[in-house]
Amino acid sequence: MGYEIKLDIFEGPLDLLLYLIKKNEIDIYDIPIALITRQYLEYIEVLRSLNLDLAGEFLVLASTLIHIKSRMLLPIEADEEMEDEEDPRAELVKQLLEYQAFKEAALQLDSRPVLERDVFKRACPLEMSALPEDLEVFEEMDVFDLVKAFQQMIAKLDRTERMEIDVEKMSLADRINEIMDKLTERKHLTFTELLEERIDRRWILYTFLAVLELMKLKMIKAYQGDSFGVIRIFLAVE
Amino acid sequence: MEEMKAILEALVFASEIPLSVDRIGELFPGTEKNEIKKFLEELIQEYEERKGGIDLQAVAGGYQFRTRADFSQWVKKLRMGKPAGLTPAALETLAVVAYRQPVVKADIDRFRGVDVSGSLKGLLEKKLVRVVGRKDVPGKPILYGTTKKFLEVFNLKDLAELPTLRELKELQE
Amino acid sequence: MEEMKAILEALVFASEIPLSVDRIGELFPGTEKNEIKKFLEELIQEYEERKGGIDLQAVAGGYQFRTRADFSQWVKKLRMGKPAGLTPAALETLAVVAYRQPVVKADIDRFRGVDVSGSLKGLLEKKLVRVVGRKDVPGKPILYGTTKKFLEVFNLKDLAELPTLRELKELQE
Repeated sequence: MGYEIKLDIFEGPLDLLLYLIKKNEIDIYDIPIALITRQYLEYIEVLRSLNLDLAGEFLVLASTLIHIKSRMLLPIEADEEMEDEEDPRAELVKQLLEYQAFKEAALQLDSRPVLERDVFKRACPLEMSALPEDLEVFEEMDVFDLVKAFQQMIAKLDRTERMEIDVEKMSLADRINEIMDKLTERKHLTFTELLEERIDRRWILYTFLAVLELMKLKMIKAYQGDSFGVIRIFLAVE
Repeated sequence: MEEMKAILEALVFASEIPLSVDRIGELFPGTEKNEIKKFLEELIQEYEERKGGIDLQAVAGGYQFRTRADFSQWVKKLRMGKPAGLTPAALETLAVVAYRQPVVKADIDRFRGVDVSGSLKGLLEKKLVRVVGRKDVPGKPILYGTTKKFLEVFNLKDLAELPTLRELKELQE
Repeated sequence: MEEMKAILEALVFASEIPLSVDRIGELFPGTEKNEIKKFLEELIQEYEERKGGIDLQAVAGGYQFRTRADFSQWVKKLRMGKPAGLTPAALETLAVVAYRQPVVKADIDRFRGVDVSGSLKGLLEKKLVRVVGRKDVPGKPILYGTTKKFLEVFNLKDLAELPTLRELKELQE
Protein backbone atom coordinates (compact mmCIF):
# COMPACT_ATOMS: atom_id res chain seq x y z
CA MET A 1 0.00 0.00 0.00
CA GLY A 2 2.65 2.50 1.06
CA TYR A 3 4.66 1.38 -1.94
CA GLU A 4 1.85 2.45 -4.24
CA ILE A 5 1.69 5.92 -2.73
CA LYS A 6 5.38 6.37 -3.16
CA LEU A 7 5.17 5.44 -6.81
CA ASP A 8 2.73 8.28 -7.31
CA ILE A 9 5.39 10.77 -6.31
CA PHE A 10 8.52 9.36 -7.91
CA GLU A 11 8.82 6.37 -10.17
CA GLY A 12 12.04 5.42 -8.41
CA PRO A 13 15.32 6.76 -7.05
CA LEU A 14 16.54 7.81 -10.48
CA ASP A 15 13.35 9.77 -10.98
CA LEU A 16 13.90 11.57 -7.68
CA LEU A 17 17.50 12.34 -8.60
CA LEU A 18 16.49 13.65 -11.98
CA TYR A 19 13.88 15.84 -10.32
CA LEU A 20 16.51 17.33 -7.99
CA ILE A 21 18.86 18.01 -10.89
CA LYS A 22 16.12 19.81 -12.82
CA LYS A 23 14.95 21.72 -9.75
CA ASN A 24 18.47 23.03 -9.10
CA GLU A 25 19.06 23.71 -12.80
CA ILE A 26 22.20 21.65 -12.69
CA ASP A 27 24.25 20.47 -15.66
CA ILE A 28 23.74 16.73 -15.67
CA TYR A 29 27.32 16.22 -16.89
CA ASP A 30 28.74 18.12 -13.92
CA ILE A 31 26.66 17.25 -10.90
CA PRO A 32 27.71 19.00 -7.66
CA ILE A 33 27.63 15.72 -5.80
CA ALA A 34 27.75 17.11 -2.24
CA LEU A 35 24.72 19.33 -2.81
CA ILE A 36 22.71 16.68 -4.60
CA THR A 37 23.52 14.02 -2.02
CA ARG A 38 22.38 16.30 0.77
CA GLN A 39 19.10 17.14 -0.95
CA TYR A 40 18.50 13.53 -1.88
CA LEU A 41 18.93 12.42 1.73
CA GLU A 42 16.62 15.21 2.87
CA TYR A 43 13.91 14.08 0.50
CA ILE A 44 14.26 10.51 1.68
CA GLU A 45 13.81 11.75 5.24
CA VAL A 46 10.68 13.64 4.24
CA LEU A 47 9.24 10.63 2.46
CA ARG A 48 9.99 8.55 5.50
CA SER A 49 8.43 11.01 7.92
CA LEU A 50 5.30 10.84 5.80
CA ASN A 51 5.30 7.19 6.73
CA LEU A 52 5.79 6.16 3.15
CA ASP A 53 7.24 2.74 2.81
CA LEU A 54 10.49 3.45 1.00
CA ALA A 55 11.64 0.81 -1.42
CA GLY A 56 15.14 -0.49 -0.85
CA GLU A 57 16.31 0.97 -4.13
CA PHE A 58 16.11 4.50 -2.72
CA LEU A 59 18.56 3.58 0.01
CA VAL A 60 20.87 1.82 -2.43
CA LEU A 61 21.14 4.99 -4.49
CA ALA A 62 21.71 7.01 -1.32
CA SER A 63 24.73 4.90 -0.47
CA THR A 64 25.98 5.12 -4.05
CA LEU A 65 25.79 8.91 -3.82
CA ILE A 66 27.67 8.94 -0.54
CA HIS A 67 30.28 6.66 -1.99
CA ILE A 68 30.79 8.91 -5.01
CA LYS A 69 31.00 11.92 -2.74
CA SER A 70 33.76 10.33 -0.66
CA ARG A 71 35.68 9.34 -3.75
CA MET A 72 35.56 12.89 -5.04
CA LEU A 73 36.92 14.17 -1.75
CA LEU A 74 39.99 11.95 -1.94
CA PRO A 75 43.14 13.93 -2.64
CA ILE A 76 44.47 13.41 -6.12
CA GLU A 77 48.03 12.21 -5.82
CA ALA A 78 49.48 12.97 -9.20
CA ASP A 79 48.23 14.89 -12.16
CA GLU A 80 48.88 12.10 -14.65
CA GLU A 81 46.80 9.70 -12.66
CA MET A 82 43.98 12.16 -12.73
CA GLU A 83 43.97 11.93 -16.53
CA ASP A 84 43.47 8.18 -16.53
CA GLU A 85 41.08 7.95 -13.67
CA GLU A 86 37.44 8.04 -14.61
CA ASP A 87 35.16 10.60 -13.06
CA PRO A 88 33.44 8.79 -10.14
CA ARG A 89 30.16 10.28 -11.36
CA ALA A 90 30.43 8.89 -14.89
CA GLU A 91 28.49 5.69 -14.30
CA LEU A 92 25.68 7.49 -12.52
CA VAL A 93 25.45 10.15 -15.23
CA LYS A 94 25.15 7.46 -17.87
CA GLN A 95 22.42 5.76 -15.90
CA LEU A 96 20.56 9.02 -15.43
CA LEU A 97 20.74 9.91 -19.11
CA GLU A 98 19.44 6.51 -20.07
CA TYR A 99 16.65 6.73 -17.56
CA GLN A 100 15.74 10.19 -18.76
CA ALA A 101 15.57 8.93 -22.33
CA PHE A 102 13.22 6.10 -21.39
CA LYS A 103 11.09 8.43 -19.33
CA GLU A 104 10.70 10.68 -22.34
CA ALA A 105 9.97 7.71 -24.55
CA ALA A 106 7.26 6.65 -22.13
CA LEU A 107 5.66 10.10 -22.32
CA GLN A 108 5.82 10.01 -26.10
CA LEU A 109 4.11 6.62 -26.14
CA ASP A 110 1.42 8.00 -23.90
CA SER A 111 0.89 11.00 -26.18
CA ARG A 112 -0.03 8.77 -29.12
CA PRO A 113 -3.66 8.06 -29.97
CA VAL A 114 -4.04 5.08 -27.65
CA LEU A 115 -6.56 2.40 -28.57
CA GLU A 116 -9.58 2.28 -26.27
CA ARG A 117 -8.62 5.63 -24.79
CA ASP A 118 -8.46 8.02 -27.75
CA VAL A 119 -9.50 5.85 -30.65
CA PHE A 120 -11.83 2.88 -30.76
CA LYS A 121 -12.25 -0.05 -33.04
CA ARG A 122 -15.40 -1.86 -34.06
CA ALA A 123 -16.83 -3.45 -30.94
CA CYS A 124 -20.01 -5.09 -32.16
CA PRO A 125 -19.53 -8.74 -33.05
CA LEU A 126 -20.27 -9.49 -36.68
CA GLU A 127 -23.56 -11.21 -37.28
CA MET A 128 -22.71 -14.26 -39.30
CA SER A 129 -23.93 -17.78 -39.69
CA ALA A 130 -21.92 -20.36 -37.78
CA LEU A 131 -18.52 -20.70 -39.31
CA PRO A 132 -16.37 -23.79 -39.40
CA GLU A 133 -13.22 -23.30 -37.41
CA ASP A 134 -10.12 -24.27 -39.23
CA LEU A 135 -8.34 -26.59 -36.85
CA GLU A 136 -5.03 -26.25 -38.58
CA VAL A 137 -4.67 -22.53 -38.13
CA PHE A 138 -3.63 -21.09 -34.82
CA GLU A 139 -2.90 -17.63 -33.75
CA GLU A 140 0.37 -17.34 -32.00
CA MET A 141 -0.40 -17.96 -28.35
CA ASP A 142 1.29 -16.56 -25.33
CA VAL A 143 3.44 -18.78 -23.16
CA PHE A 144 2.55 -16.57 -20.24
CA ASP A 145 -1.05 -17.85 -20.33
CA LEU A 146 0.17 -21.42 -20.27
CA VAL A 147 2.41 -20.95 -17.26
CA LYS A 148 -0.28 -19.05 -15.46
CA ALA A 149 -2.79 -21.83 -16.09
CA PHE A 150 -0.37 -24.35 -14.64
CA GLN A 151 0.49 -22.20 -11.69
CA GLN A 152 -3.14 -21.64 -10.79
CA MET A 153 -3.68 -25.38 -10.86
CA ILE A 154 -0.80 -26.31 -8.63
CA ALA A 155 -1.77 -23.61 -6.19
CA LYS A 156 -4.84 -25.72 -5.50
CA LEU A 157 -2.88 -28.91 -4.88
CA ASP A 158 -1.36 -30.13 -1.63
CA ARG A 159 2.07 -29.00 -0.80
CA THR A 160 3.48 -32.45 -1.50
CA GLU A 161 2.17 -32.27 -5.03
CA ARG A 162 3.81 -28.98 -5.72
CA MET A 163 7.03 -29.25 -7.50
CA GLU A 164 9.41 -26.85 -8.98
CA ILE A 165 9.83 -27.27 -12.66
CA ASP A 166 13.04 -25.76 -13.84
CA VAL A 167 14.89 -25.26 -17.05
CA GLU A 168 16.84 -28.48 -16.47
CA LYS A 169 13.67 -30.55 -16.28
CA MET A 170 12.39 -29.03 -19.48
CA SER A 171 15.69 -29.66 -21.27
CA LEU A 172 15.26 -33.26 -20.23
CA ALA A 173 11.74 -33.30 -21.68
CA ASP A 174 13.15 -32.03 -24.96
CA ARG A 175 15.64 -34.86 -25.06
CA ILE A 176 13.02 -37.46 -24.08
CA ASN A 177 10.77 -36.37 -26.95
CA GLU A 178 13.64 -36.56 -29.42
CA ILE A 179 14.73 -40.02 -28.26
CA MET A 180 11.18 -41.39 -28.44
CA ASP A 181 10.81 -39.98 -31.95
CA LYS A 182 13.96 -41.70 -33.07
CA LEU A 183 13.03 -44.98 -31.47
CA THR A 184 9.60 -44.98 -33.07
CA GLU A 185 11.30 -44.50 -36.39
CA ARG A 186 14.20 -46.93 -36.02
CA LYS A 187 12.91 -49.54 -33.49
CA HIS A 188 16.28 -49.80 -31.74
CA LEU A 189 19.30 -47.63 -31.23
CA THR A 190 22.62 -47.73 -29.47
CA PHE A 191 23.53 -45.17 -26.89
CA THR A 192 26.33 -43.98 -29.16
CA GLU A 193 23.85 -43.41 -31.97
CA LEU A 194 21.74 -41.30 -29.63
CA LEU A 195 24.71 -39.07 -29.00
CA GLU A 196 25.03 -38.29 -32.71
CA GLU A 197 28.75 -37.79 -32.30
CA ARG A 198 28.20 -34.59 -30.43
CA ILE A 199 30.70 -33.87 -27.70
CA ASP A 200 28.84 -31.09 -25.94
CA ARG A 201 28.92 -32.13 -22.28
CA ARG A 202 25.46 -30.90 -21.48
CA TRP A 203 24.07 -32.76 -24.47
CA ILE A 204 25.68 -36.02 -23.33
CA LEU A 205 24.47 -35.47 -19.79
CA TYR A 206 20.88 -34.79 -20.86
CA THR A 207 20.89 -37.77 -23.20
CA PHE A 208 22.08 -39.98 -20.38
CA LEU A 209 19.54 -38.57 -17.92
CA ALA A 210 16.77 -38.90 -20.49
CA VAL A 211 17.61 -42.59 -21.02
CA LEU A 212 17.56 -43.17 -17.26
CA GLU A 213 14.24 -41.36 -16.94
CA LEU A 214 12.73 -43.35 -19.81
CA MET A 215 13.85 -46.61 -18.21
CA LYS A 216 12.40 -45.54 -14.90
CA LEU A 217 9.11 -44.75 -16.64
CA LYS A 218 9.31 -48.19 -18.29
CA MET A 219 9.03 -46.60 -21.70
CA ILE A 220 12.25 -48.09 -23.00
CA LYS A 221 14.41 -51.13 -22.31
CA ALA A 222 18.13 -51.21 -22.56
CA TYR A 223 20.17 -54.31 -23.22
CA GLN A 224 23.87 -54.82 -23.08
CA GLY A 225 25.49 -57.84 -24.77
CA ASP A 226 28.38 -58.15 -22.34
CA SER A 227 29.78 -55.93 -19.67
CA PHE A 228 31.70 -53.75 -22.12
CA GLY A 229 29.42 -54.34 -25.07
CA VAL A 230 27.17 -51.99 -26.96
CA ILE A 231 24.07 -50.76 -25.10
CA ARG A 232 20.99 -51.23 -27.26
CA ILE A 233 17.79 -49.35 -26.54
CA PHE A 234 14.31 -50.57 -27.50
CA LEU A 235 10.80 -49.30 -26.99
CA ALA A 236 9.32 -51.13 -24.00
CA VAL A 237 5.94 -51.32 -25.75
CA GLU A 238 5.64 -51.43 -29.51
CA MET B 1 -19.14 16.35 -42.67
CA GLU B 2 -21.27 18.06 -40.10
CA GLU B 3 -19.71 17.45 -36.69
CA MET B 4 -22.80 16.02 -35.06
CA LYS B 5 -23.18 13.52 -37.88
CA ALA B 6 -19.51 12.53 -37.58
CA ILE B 7 -19.88 12.02 -33.84
CA LEU B 8 -22.94 9.82 -34.41
CA GLU B 9 -20.96 7.77 -36.91
CA ALA B 10 -18.14 7.28 -34.41
CA LEU B 11 -20.62 6.27 -31.70
CA VAL B 12 -22.45 3.71 -33.84
CA PHE B 13 -19.12 2.27 -34.98
CA ALA B 14 -17.69 1.95 -31.45
CA SER B 15 -20.84 0.66 -29.77
CA GLU B 16 -20.86 -2.89 -28.53
CA ILE B 17 -24.52 -3.37 -29.42
CA PRO B 18 -26.77 -1.85 -32.10
CA LEU B 19 -27.03 1.72 -30.90
CA SER B 20 -30.51 3.03 -30.22
CA VAL B 21 -31.63 6.61 -30.66
CA ASP B 22 -32.71 6.59 -27.00
CA ARG B 23 -29.21 5.73 -25.84
CA ILE B 24 -27.72 8.45 -28.04
CA GLY B 25 -30.29 10.85 -26.67
CA GLU B 26 -28.93 10.25 -23.17
CA LEU B 27 -25.53 11.51 -24.32
CA PHE B 28 -26.99 14.64 -25.89
CA PRO B 29 -29.65 15.85 -23.48
CA GLY B 30 -30.24 19.05 -25.44
CA THR B 31 -30.83 17.43 -28.79
CA GLU B 32 -34.16 16.36 -30.26
CA LYS B 33 -34.37 12.66 -30.98
CA ASN B 34 -35.84 13.43 -34.36
CA GLU B 35 -32.77 15.35 -35.27
CA ILE B 36 -30.55 12.44 -34.26
CA LYS B 37 -32.69 10.15 -36.33
CA LYS B 38 -32.50 12.49 -39.31
CA PHE B 39 -28.70 12.45 -39.20
CA LEU B 40 -28.60 8.67 -38.97
CA GLU B 41 -30.96 8.29 -41.91
CA GLU B 42 -28.72 10.62 -43.89
CA LEU B 43 -25.74 8.46 -43.05
CA ILE B 44 -27.59 5.33 -44.14
CA GLN B 45 -28.37 7.07 -47.43
CA GLU B 46 -24.77 8.15 -47.95
CA TYR B 47 -23.37 4.70 -47.35
CA GLU B 48 -25.92 3.21 -49.68
CA GLU B 49 -25.09 5.60 -52.49
CA ARG B 50 -21.40 5.13 -52.00
CA LYS B 51 -21.68 1.39 -52.67
CA GLY B 52 -18.62 0.55 -50.60
CA GLY B 53 -17.92 -2.49 -48.50
CA ILE B 54 -19.92 -1.43 -45.46
CA ASP B 55 -23.45 -0.25 -44.84
CA LEU B 56 -25.16 1.45 -41.96
CA GLN B 57 -28.33 -0.43 -41.09
CA ALA B 58 -31.27 -0.06 -38.76
CA VAL B 59 -31.44 -3.33 -36.86
CA ALA B 60 -32.78 -4.62 -33.57
CA GLY B 61 -34.02 -1.25 -32.43
CA GLY B 62 -30.74 0.44 -33.15
CA TYR B 63 -28.15 1.29 -35.76
CA GLN B 64 -25.17 -0.81 -36.71
CA PHE B 65 -22.48 -0.96 -39.36
CA ARG B 66 -22.35 -4.19 -41.32
CA THR B 67 -20.47 -5.48 -44.31
CA ARG B 68 -22.54 -5.42 -47.51
CA ALA B 69 -24.37 -8.69 -48.03
CA ASP B 70 -22.91 -9.00 -51.54
CA PHE B 71 -19.51 -9.59 -50.05
CA SER B 72 -20.44 -12.16 -47.42
CA GLN B 73 -18.58 -14.90 -49.27
CA TRP B 74 -15.34 -12.96 -48.96
CA VAL B 75 -15.86 -12.21 -45.31
CA LYS B 76 -16.59 -15.88 -44.71
CA LYS B 77 -13.40 -16.82 -46.51
CA LEU B 78 -11.45 -14.42 -44.34
CA ARG B 79 -13.02 -15.79 -41.20
CA MET B 80 -12.49 -19.42 -42.14
CA GLY B 81 -8.80 -19.03 -41.68
CA LYS B 82 -9.51 -17.32 -38.42
CA PRO B 83 -7.09 -18.53 -35.82
CA ALA B 84 -8.77 -20.76 -33.28
CA GLY B 85 -7.97 -20.17 -29.67
CA LEU B 86 -8.02 -22.64 -26.81
CA THR B 87 -10.63 -22.89 -24.10
CA PRO B 88 -9.40 -22.37 -20.53
CA ALA B 89 -9.91 -26.11 -19.90
CA ALA B 90 -7.83 -27.04 -22.92
CA LEU B 91 -5.17 -24.56 -21.90
CA GLU B 92 -4.96 -26.08 -18.42
CA THR B 93 -4.67 -29.61 -19.79
CA LEU B 94 -2.05 -28.44 -22.22
CA ALA B 95 -0.13 -26.79 -19.39
CA VAL B 96 -0.05 -30.04 -17.41
CA VAL B 97 1.15 -32.00 -20.44
CA ALA B 98 3.77 -29.38 -21.23
CA TYR B 99 5.24 -29.20 -17.76
CA ARG B 100 4.89 -32.83 -16.67
CA GLN B 101 5.67 -34.65 -19.90
CA PRO B 102 5.87 -37.52 -20.55
CA VAL B 103 2.69 -37.95 -18.55
CA VAL B 104 -0.17 -40.49 -18.42
CA LYS B 105 -3.80 -39.41 -18.60
CA ALA B 106 -4.51 -40.52 -15.02
CA ASP B 107 -1.96 -38.01 -13.78
CA ILE B 108 -3.43 -35.20 -15.85
CA ASP B 109 -6.89 -36.08 -14.46
CA ARG B 110 -5.54 -35.94 -10.94
CA PHE B 111 -3.82 -32.64 -11.55
CA ARG B 112 -6.85 -30.96 -13.04
CA GLY B 113 -9.28 -32.66 -10.71
CA VAL B 114 -11.55 -33.63 -13.60
CA ASP B 115 -11.66 -36.19 -16.37
CA VAL B 116 -9.64 -34.60 -19.14
CA SER B 117 -10.72 -37.01 -21.93
CA GLY B 118 -12.48 -34.28 -23.88
CA SER B 119 -9.82 -31.60 -23.78
CA LEU B 120 -7.05 -34.16 -24.33
CA LYS B 121 -8.80 -35.44 -27.44
CA GLY B 122 -9.15 -31.89 -28.70
CA LEU B 123 -5.47 -31.20 -28.14
CA LEU B 124 -4.50 -34.41 -29.95
CA GLU B 125 -6.72 -33.39 -32.88
CA LYS B 126 -5.21 -29.93 -32.93
CA LYS B 127 -1.83 -31.65 -32.97
CA LEU B 128 -0.59 -29.74 -29.94
CA VAL B 129 -0.24 -32.95 -27.93
CA ARG B 130 0.84 -36.39 -29.11
CA VAL B 131 1.44 -39.89 -27.90
CA VAL B 132 5.09 -40.10 -26.96
CA GLY B 133 5.04 -43.78 -26.07
CA ARG B 134 3.63 -46.40 -23.76
CA LYS B 135 4.66 -47.45 -20.32
CA ASP B 136 5.50 -51.11 -19.78
CA VAL B 137 3.27 -51.58 -16.77
CA PRO B 138 -0.12 -53.31 -16.50
CA GLY B 139 -2.56 -51.64 -18.81
CA LYS B 140 0.30 -50.26 -20.88
CA PRO B 141 -0.88 -46.68 -20.38
CA ILE B 142 -0.18 -44.07 -23.04
CA LEU B 143 2.26 -41.30 -22.26
CA TYR B 144 1.56 -37.88 -23.69
CA GLY B 145 3.88 -35.08 -24.62
CA THR B 146 3.84 -31.87 -26.64
CA THR B 147 4.50 -31.57 -30.36
CA LYS B 148 6.67 -29.44 -32.61
CA LYS B 149 3.52 -27.57 -33.48
CA PHE B 150 3.08 -26.74 -29.81
CA LEU B 151 6.48 -25.07 -29.87
CA GLU B 152 5.56 -23.20 -33.05
CA VAL B 153 2.24 -21.96 -31.74
CA PHE B 154 3.79 -20.72 -28.52
CA ASN B 155 6.76 -19.32 -30.33
CA LEU B 156 9.30 -21.42 -28.44
CA LYS B 157 12.63 -22.73 -29.66
CA ASP B 158 12.46 -25.73 -27.33
CA LEU B 159 10.77 -26.78 -24.11
CA ALA B 160 13.62 -25.38 -22.06
CA GLU B 161 12.43 -21.93 -23.13
CA LEU B 162 9.18 -22.37 -21.21
CA PRO B 163 9.24 -20.04 -18.22
CA THR B 164 9.58 -21.97 -14.97
CA LEU B 165 7.10 -21.59 -12.17
CA ARG B 166 9.74 -19.99 -10.01
CA GLU B 167 10.36 -17.33 -12.62
CA LEU B 168 6.69 -16.52 -12.80
CA LYS B 169 6.39 -16.39 -9.05
CA GLU B 170 9.27 -13.95 -8.87
CA LEU B 171 7.32 -11.61 -11.10
CA GLN B 172 4.36 -11.69 -8.80
CA GLU B 173 6.18 -10.85 -5.66
CA MET C 1 -17.03 2.28 -55.87
CA GLU C 2 -14.83 -0.18 -57.68
CA GLU C 3 -15.81 -3.67 -56.57
CA MET C 4 -12.35 -4.76 -55.48
CA LYS C 5 -12.01 -1.67 -53.30
CA ALA C 6 -15.43 -2.29 -51.78
CA ILE C 7 -14.49 -5.92 -50.99
CA LEU C 8 -11.27 -4.76 -49.33
CA GLU C 9 -13.25 -2.30 -47.24
CA ALA C 10 -15.62 -5.08 -46.15
CA LEU C 11 -12.71 -7.35 -45.24
CA VAL C 12 -10.87 -4.75 -43.20
CA PHE C 13 -14.10 -3.90 -41.41
CA ALA C 14 -14.85 -7.55 -40.67
CA SER C 15 -11.40 -8.47 -39.40
CA GLU C 16 -10.94 -8.56 -35.64
CA ILE C 17 -7.27 -7.65 -35.92
CA PRO C 18 -5.48 -5.20 -38.19
CA LEU C 19 -5.70 -6.91 -41.58
CA SER C 20 -2.39 -7.35 -43.35
CA VAL C 21 -1.89 -7.16 -47.09
CA ASP C 22 -0.36 -10.65 -46.90
CA ARG C 23 -3.52 -12.08 -45.41
CA ILE C 24 -5.65 -10.38 -48.05
CA GLY C 25 -3.28 -11.70 -50.68
CA GLU C 26 -4.07 -15.25 -49.57
CA LEU C 27 -7.73 -14.64 -50.43
CA PHE C 28 -6.88 -13.21 -53.86
CA PRO C 29 -4.13 -15.42 -55.23
CA GLY C 30 -4.18 -13.77 -58.65
CA THR C 31 -3.87 -10.19 -57.43
CA GLU C 32 -0.67 -8.22 -57.02
CA LYS C 33 -0.03 -7.09 -53.46
CA ASN C 34 0.87 -3.66 -54.73
CA GLU C 35 -2.55 -3.31 -56.23
CA ILE C 36 -4.19 -4.27 -52.94
CA LYS C 37 -2.03 -1.73 -51.20
CA LYS C 38 -2.94 0.96 -53.70
CA PHE C 39 -6.66 0.43 -53.09
CA LEU C 40 -6.21 0.56 -49.35
CA GLU C 41 -4.21 3.76 -49.57
CA GLU C 42 -6.99 5.24 -51.69
CA LEU C 43 -9.52 4.28 -49.03
CA ILE C 44 -7.39 5.86 -46.32
CA GLN C 45 -7.34 9.04 -48.39
CA GLU C 46 -11.10 9.02 -48.98
CA TYR C 47 -11.93 8.60 -45.30
CA GLU C 48 -9.52 11.36 -44.39
CA GLU C 49 -11.09 13.78 -46.84
CA ARG C 50 -14.57 12.84 -45.78
CA LYS C 51 -13.89 13.91 -42.18
CA GLY C 52 -16.50 11.57 -40.74
CA GLY C 53 -16.49 9.71 -37.47
CA ILE C 54 -14.18 6.92 -38.57
CA ASP C 55 -10.80 6.68 -40.24
CA LEU C 56 -8.97 3.86 -41.93
CA GLN C 57 -5.47 3.52 -40.48
CA ALA C 58 -2.30 1.55 -41.09
CA VAL C 59 -1.36 -0.06 -37.76
CA ALA C 60 0.50 -3.11 -36.47
CA GLY C 61 1.41 -4.36 -39.93
CA GLY C 62 -2.15 -4.11 -41.20
CA TYR C 63 -5.18 -1.92 -41.74
CA GLN C 64 -7.96 -1.15 -39.28
CA PHE C 65 -10.94 1.17 -38.98
CA ARG C 66 -10.90 3.40 -35.94
CA THR C 67 -12.93 6.26 -34.58
CA ARG C 68 -11.42 9.71 -35.08
CA ALA C 69 -9.41 10.77 -32.02
CA ASP C 70 -11.33 14.09 -31.91
CA PHE C 71 -14.42 12.23 -30.72
CA SER C 72 -12.84 10.18 -27.96
CA GLN C 73 -14.78 11.99 -25.24
CA TRP C 74 -18.10 10.98 -26.79
CA VAL C 75 -17.15 7.35 -27.24
CA LYS C 76 -15.85 7.26 -23.69
CA LYS C 77 -19.17 8.63 -22.50
CA LEU C 78 -20.97 5.94 -24.44
CA ARG C 79 -18.77 3.20 -23.03
CA MET C 80 -19.28 4.65 -19.58
CA GLY C 81 -15.68 5.29 -18.76
CA LYS C 82 -13.98 1.96 -18.60
CA PRO C 83 -10.66 3.22 -17.27
CA ALA C 84 -7.99 2.87 -19.90
CA GLY C 85 -4.36 3.75 -20.03
CA LEU C 86 -1.26 2.69 -18.17
CA THR C 87 0.37 4.00 -15.02
CA PRO C 88 3.57 6.00 -15.46
CA ALA C 89 5.51 3.05 -14.00
CA ALA C 90 4.02 0.62 -16.50
CA LEU C 91 4.68 3.06 -19.35
CA GLU C 92 8.33 3.40 -18.36
CA THR C 93 8.76 -0.35 -18.19
CA LEU C 94 7.02 -0.70 -21.53
CA ALA C 95 9.29 1.93 -23.06
CA VAL C 96 12.39 0.05 -21.90
CA VAL C 97 11.07 -3.23 -23.33
CA ALA C 98 10.08 -1.55 -26.59
CA TYR C 99 13.44 0.11 -27.14
CA ARG C 100 15.73 -2.55 -25.74
CA GLN C 101 14.02 -5.75 -26.87
CA PRO C 102 14.78 -8.56 -26.52
CA VAL C 103 15.65 -7.63 -22.95
CA VAL C 104 16.00 -9.51 -19.65
CA LYS C 105 14.28 -8.33 -16.49
CA ALA C 106 17.56 -7.51 -14.73
CA ASP C 107 18.31 -4.94 -17.45
CA ILE C 108 14.87 -3.38 -17.21
CA ASP C 109 15.37 -3.13 -13.43
CA ARG C 110 18.71 -1.43 -14.00
CA PHE C 111 17.41 1.05 -16.56
CA ARG C 112 14.49 2.03 -14.38
CA GLY C 113 16.41 1.88 -11.12
CA VAL C 114 13.63 -0.14 -9.45
CA ASP C 115 12.34 -3.69 -9.34
CA VAL C 116 9.91 -3.86 -12.25
CA SER C 117 8.25 -7.18 -11.32
CA GLY C 118 4.82 -5.67 -10.75
CA SER C 119 4.62 -3.55 -13.87
CA LEU C 120 6.16 -6.28 -16.02
CA LYS C 121 3.55 -8.75 -14.87
CA GLY C 122 0.79 -6.24 -15.61
CA LEU C 123 2.15 -5.72 -19.12
CA LEU C 124 2.30 -9.49 -19.70
CA GLU C 125 -1.30 -9.78 -18.58
CA LYS C 126 -2.38 -6.93 -20.83
CA LYS C 127 -0.56 -8.74 -23.67
CA LEU C 128 1.54 -5.71 -24.46
CA VAL C 129 4.71 -7.64 -23.62
CA ARG C 130 5.53 -11.29 -24.17
CA VAL C 131 8.21 -13.87 -23.53
CA VAL C 132 10.37 -14.07 -26.62
CA GLY C 133 12.98 -16.58 -25.50
CA ARG C 134 15.88 -17.06 -23.17
CA LYS C 135 19.23 -15.37 -23.21
CA ASP C 136 22.14 -17.70 -23.78
CA VAL C 137 24.05 -16.77 -20.64
CA PRO C 138 24.36 -18.63 -17.33
CA GLY C 139 20.96 -18.91 -15.67
CA LYS C 140 19.25 -18.58 -19.07
CA PRO C 141 17.13 -15.57 -18.07
CA ILE C 142 13.85 -14.91 -19.90
CA LEU C 143 13.91 -12.37 -22.70
CA TYR C 144 10.96 -10.03 -23.12
CA GLY C 145 9.69 -8.16 -26.17
CA THR C 146 6.63 -6.25 -27.29
CA THR C 147 3.62 -7.82 -29.01
CA LYS C 148 1.56 -7.00 -32.06
CA LYS C 149 -1.04 -5.73 -29.65
CA PHE C 150 1.46 -3.17 -28.41
CA LEU C 151 1.66 -1.79 -31.95
CA GLU C 152 -2.11 -1.91 -32.22
CA VAL C 153 -2.72 -0.12 -28.93
CA PHE C 154 -0.18 2.63 -29.55
CA ASN C 155 -1.16 3.17 -33.16
CA LEU C 156 2.20 2.14 -34.58
CA LYS C 157 2.70 0.68 -38.04
CA ASP C 158 5.77 -1.22 -36.87
CA LEU C 159 8.62 -0.90 -34.35
CA ALA C 160 10.57 1.22 -36.79
CA GLU C 161 7.94 3.90 -36.29
CA LEU C 162 9.06 4.39 -32.69
CA PRO C 163 10.91 7.69 -32.38
CA THR C 164 14.61 7.34 -31.72
CA LEU C 165 15.76 7.82 -28.17
CA ARG C 166 17.23 11.29 -27.93
CA GLU C 167 19.73 10.92 -25.12
CA LEU C 168 21.02 7.56 -26.23
CA LYS C 169 21.82 8.99 -29.62
CA GLU C 170 23.78 11.77 -27.95
CA LEU C 171 25.66 9.26 -25.86
CA GLN C 172 26.73 7.29 -28.83
CA GLU C 173 27.99 10.28 -30.75
